[in-house]
Amino acid sequence: MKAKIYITFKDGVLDPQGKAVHHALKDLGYNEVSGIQMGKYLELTMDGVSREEAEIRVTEMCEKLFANTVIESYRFTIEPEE
Amino acid sequence: MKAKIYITFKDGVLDPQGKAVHHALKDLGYNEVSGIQMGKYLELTMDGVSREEAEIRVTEMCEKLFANTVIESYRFTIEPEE
Amino acid sequence: MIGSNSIAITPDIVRQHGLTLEEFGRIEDLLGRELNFTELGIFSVMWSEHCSYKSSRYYLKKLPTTGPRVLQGPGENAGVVDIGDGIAAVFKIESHNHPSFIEPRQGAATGVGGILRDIFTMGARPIALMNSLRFGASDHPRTRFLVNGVVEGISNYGNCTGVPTVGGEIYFDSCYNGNILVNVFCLGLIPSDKIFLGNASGVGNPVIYFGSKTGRDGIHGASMASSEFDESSEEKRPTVQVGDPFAEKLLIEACLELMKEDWVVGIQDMGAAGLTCSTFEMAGRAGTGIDLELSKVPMREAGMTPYETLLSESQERMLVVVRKGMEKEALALFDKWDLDSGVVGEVTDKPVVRIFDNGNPVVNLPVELVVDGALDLKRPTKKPEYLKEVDHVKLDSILEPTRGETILKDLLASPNITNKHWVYEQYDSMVRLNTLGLPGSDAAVLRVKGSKKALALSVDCNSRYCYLDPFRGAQIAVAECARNIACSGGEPIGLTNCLNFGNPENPEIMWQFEQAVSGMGEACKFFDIPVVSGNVSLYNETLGEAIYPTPTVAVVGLLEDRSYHTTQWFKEDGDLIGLIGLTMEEFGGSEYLKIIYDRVEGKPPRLDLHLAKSVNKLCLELIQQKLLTSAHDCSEGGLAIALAESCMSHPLNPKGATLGLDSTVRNDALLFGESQSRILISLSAKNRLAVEEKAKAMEVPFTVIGNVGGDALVVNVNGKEFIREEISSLKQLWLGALETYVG
Amino acid sequence: MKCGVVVFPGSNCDHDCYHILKHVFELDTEWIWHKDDVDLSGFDLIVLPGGYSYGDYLRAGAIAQFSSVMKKVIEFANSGRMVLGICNGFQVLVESGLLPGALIQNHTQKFICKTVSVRVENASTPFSCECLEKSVLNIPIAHHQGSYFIDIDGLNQLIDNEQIVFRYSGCEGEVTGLYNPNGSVDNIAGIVNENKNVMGLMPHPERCADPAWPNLDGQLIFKSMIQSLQPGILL
Ligand SMILES: Nc1ncnc2c1ncn2[C@@H]1O[C@H](COP(=O)(O)OP(=O)(O)O)[C@@H](O)[C@H]1O
Ligand SMILES: [Mg+2]
Repeated sequence: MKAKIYITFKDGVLDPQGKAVHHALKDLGYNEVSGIQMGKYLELTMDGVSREEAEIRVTEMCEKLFANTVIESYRFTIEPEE
Repeated sequence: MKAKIYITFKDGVLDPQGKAVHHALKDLGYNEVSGIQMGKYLELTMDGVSREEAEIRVTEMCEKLFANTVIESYRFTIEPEE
Repeated sequence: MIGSNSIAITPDIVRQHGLTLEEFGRIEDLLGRELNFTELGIFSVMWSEHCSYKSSRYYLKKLPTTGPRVLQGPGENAGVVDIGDGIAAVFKIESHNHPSFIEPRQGAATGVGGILRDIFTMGARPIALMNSLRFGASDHPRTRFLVNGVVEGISNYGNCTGVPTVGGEIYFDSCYNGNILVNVFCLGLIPSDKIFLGNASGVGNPVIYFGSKTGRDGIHGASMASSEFDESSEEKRPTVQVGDPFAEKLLIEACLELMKEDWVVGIQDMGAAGLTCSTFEMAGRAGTGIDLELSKVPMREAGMTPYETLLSESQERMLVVVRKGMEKEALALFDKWDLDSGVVGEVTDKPVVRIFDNGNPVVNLPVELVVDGALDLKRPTKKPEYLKEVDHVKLDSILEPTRGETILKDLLASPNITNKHWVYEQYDSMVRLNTLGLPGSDAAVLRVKGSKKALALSVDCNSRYCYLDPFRGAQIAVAECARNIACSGGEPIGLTNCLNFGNPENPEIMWQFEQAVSGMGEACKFFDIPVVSGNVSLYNETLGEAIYPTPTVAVVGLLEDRSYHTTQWFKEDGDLIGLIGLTMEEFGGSEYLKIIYDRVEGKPPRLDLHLAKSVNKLCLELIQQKLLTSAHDCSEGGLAIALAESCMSHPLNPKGATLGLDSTVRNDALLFGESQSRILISLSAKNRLAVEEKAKAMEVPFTVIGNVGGDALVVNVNGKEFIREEISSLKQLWLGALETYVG
Repeated sequence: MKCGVVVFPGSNCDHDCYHILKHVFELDTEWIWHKDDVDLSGFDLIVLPGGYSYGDYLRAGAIAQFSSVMKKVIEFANSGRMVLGICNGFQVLVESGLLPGALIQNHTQKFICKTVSVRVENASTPFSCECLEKSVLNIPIAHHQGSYFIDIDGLNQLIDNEQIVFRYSGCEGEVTGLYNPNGSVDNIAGIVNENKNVMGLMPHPERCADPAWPNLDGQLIFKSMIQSLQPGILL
């Protein structure tokens, strides 16, 4: 299975990186960009697990390790490997 | 328009963070994970541009700023905002 | 959305705001009318323990706060001490305990941000950071996560702002399992005639906001810091703020540039209780009022209520009052540094703060009631029951060892004694080219550019001693800090403290607090060290388990000449090793008892203040006369650990040593006991006589106990070999242990 | 000779570089503010200092490459004049393409601040001509993204053109993995461009060039630059 995980700051939490990058985009003339959020992206390859198992395991990993749930939220998709 | 951008290390570039996370996963007993890639994830909100324009602009931003193409590759999707 | 003024105020809501019904009644009586919801929020933060010091203020009056060098004592953002040559040192220590427990990385980072702002708010360029950290037992399941997060948070924030982290301490004990301590110290330099204060003076002067935008961050942070943890703290989580060290760096540079102008009237950072606190305090200090228009505040999020805007603890924000007519210049300067800003208000005559939202009045409160109205609580005190159990060492089960190697190695590899390079190598300790004494010796030493002077900094507290006897424990903290300064070649000129205790509503905790403050006050008076700033952090407990009382002190010392700077490591083969001070048969509260026998008991070591002072004086004078090649304080682990450290800690060439001790005290007390007021020195043999004479003249005990050389540490006691161990194997243990616990 | 120290928002070793150039070597030295559209033709040496330009957000050095001053610095470098990038300055140089490769996170995942040994691999560049070939210098490092990466072809080119100036080593000059603090390819600590007028290095020579400290190894790098720009002045 392949899990794709996206981690971003929760709504209302300051995203200092996003702020600085937005600033840079404006300086470069990309004024059409009105908002930006920066986050982390993870791709996991998992062997010998069903989709259901993978879902449970990935949720656990996100809670324990990948996301800092105090300030970040996560979502993920799980697909069989191509 | 909403652009979602994924930036990951190219093959052959050692991803130190991914490696460390993989290690941590093993320590926690997630042995089913056989591979991991860590990257960055950006969400841009863009105003007053068509999908085609957005595509051109986002490609530019990625080439110039978001990705260091010496070590990273990028891909993105563009969708109208919900 | 929190805090519409249409919400009715019920007793429950009052309590949720951390106010007692009594306090609430007093406010409404004095005000002569009902409070609205926004105003309740203001009292909630301003009368919280964190801002009002209502439990502690009475006791803090016992600390000596004046002296010929003191330019600014407690009460301002930081204390200021004159170091001569037209230069003053500005410093303070602060806690960020609760946020760091919830989110270690951001909690610690924003702690650094806060203390930096306290320093540059006064016009000083921050030149050094230190931190004092307390974590739970090294094998507690959360410790590794918390240590890594906290250290990374401090590292990232300090390094990014370009202020070196030059020292600190880190301890592990199960009493911190549910409540870690993160205390951060900052020191800055300032021309002694250009100190900026947080005063909103001059009726009609504009009040300007600058820095980052305001979002819904940390609303209620200050009241969170004032209540103990329980399971529901989980719910308070989103109130943790994310720090932006890059914004802080810009803020530092913008502020320092701003303060070169003669039209800056008063300035204050927005820390705990945000815009509310800075507005009321600035008016309070100047005896003026302020009219504030919230729609002018730069906002990160849409639709924030006045309540939210006023209580937000978004980071990296400042408030400044400038002379009328200079608004444009000020805003242009902030623009240059890419900071958000806006003229948000005006200084008024009547000592009242009036706050408007798009012209609609939302708050109208007398400054004094908000800032100074909370009554000092003289909380009851009671000597704790636990002391009866622990106040003596049951020596019968502790046999005098015949060899010392195993104990030495166990101690060297124990979490509290082992080398801390895993921590301090994550900090940029050198940036700005002032750090003469890097982490890894007793005190950090920084040169003062533009003079031949240098400053020495040390932070200390042995909380196990404080648990066993808070009065003596606090005295020892001051004495140890002063000794570290002396070993590095300096003389103490000022002190700041961070008083970390449990729930003050518990009389036993209040007793610890009273005792510790009294002990600290007495020691400071005796050593002549004024307390110029500080911080109180109460409610450090989880589910009724309080931490050990931890009155952390940081002492700033002055080296009249930077060439006095002395390090702890042995330097030359053939040098003599000497011990200043007296060793007694004492085990109480020692690392030896804890590590080898897992016991926390006994009285902490005796402290004779008079002797402590003369030991420091002797050491300093010997250093100034260039008679010493090294000096190292004996602290946790006693003489053996001090010896091993002096052997191992040379950055390039570790040295061996051979000691011959004659003594009547038990050999474990002699080598691992923690008798106070001892300094281990090394000197060239040709200086022996001079040193001995000087010690005699000053009536300070001094003995030559061995010499430097070889590849091993060899200790003979009364003619019998007690320790023989290769330095290289000791060093390997000592350098590697911390990583095995937390890496 | 005239030196310029660039100040990006977030630079923090700018003062240190300025101090060494101006007060230790008594060179004519000026600040260059990143927003200024300044004429660099009067300068002989431009230093991009260490620090966290633009917070190092996104990637260290990524945003700085677009500041107005960098356009000028790129022209300056392309005209053959000397540019030195230290730490964050090195990151800016690789991001802006003046030097090959990239700098990624240390393999330890942690910021590292300590003094390390580096071996002089090429003592014939204008930045190293005062050093002895294969001698060892002790210089502090202080970085989080200092692991130098380049692909194998790129590495071979660096080697063939003698562009590697410093490698991390033991104190006897042993270049092995044991002495690689951050995971850099081939222990690379500092490189020059093909033309040898632009150098980037992760160690901070300005941190060991002030006589207030016993270690003055960093002075050799400053002396080399001075020697190449103004032969004879140091005699
Ligand atoms: N948290 C920390 N941050 C920075 N430096 C630290 C930290 N903990 C310890 N150090 C440094 O490690 C050295 C040894 O510390 P410590 O064992 O507490 O010494 P001492 O017993 O002399 O007080 C000191 O130079 C100190 O500054
Ligand atoms: Mg000490």
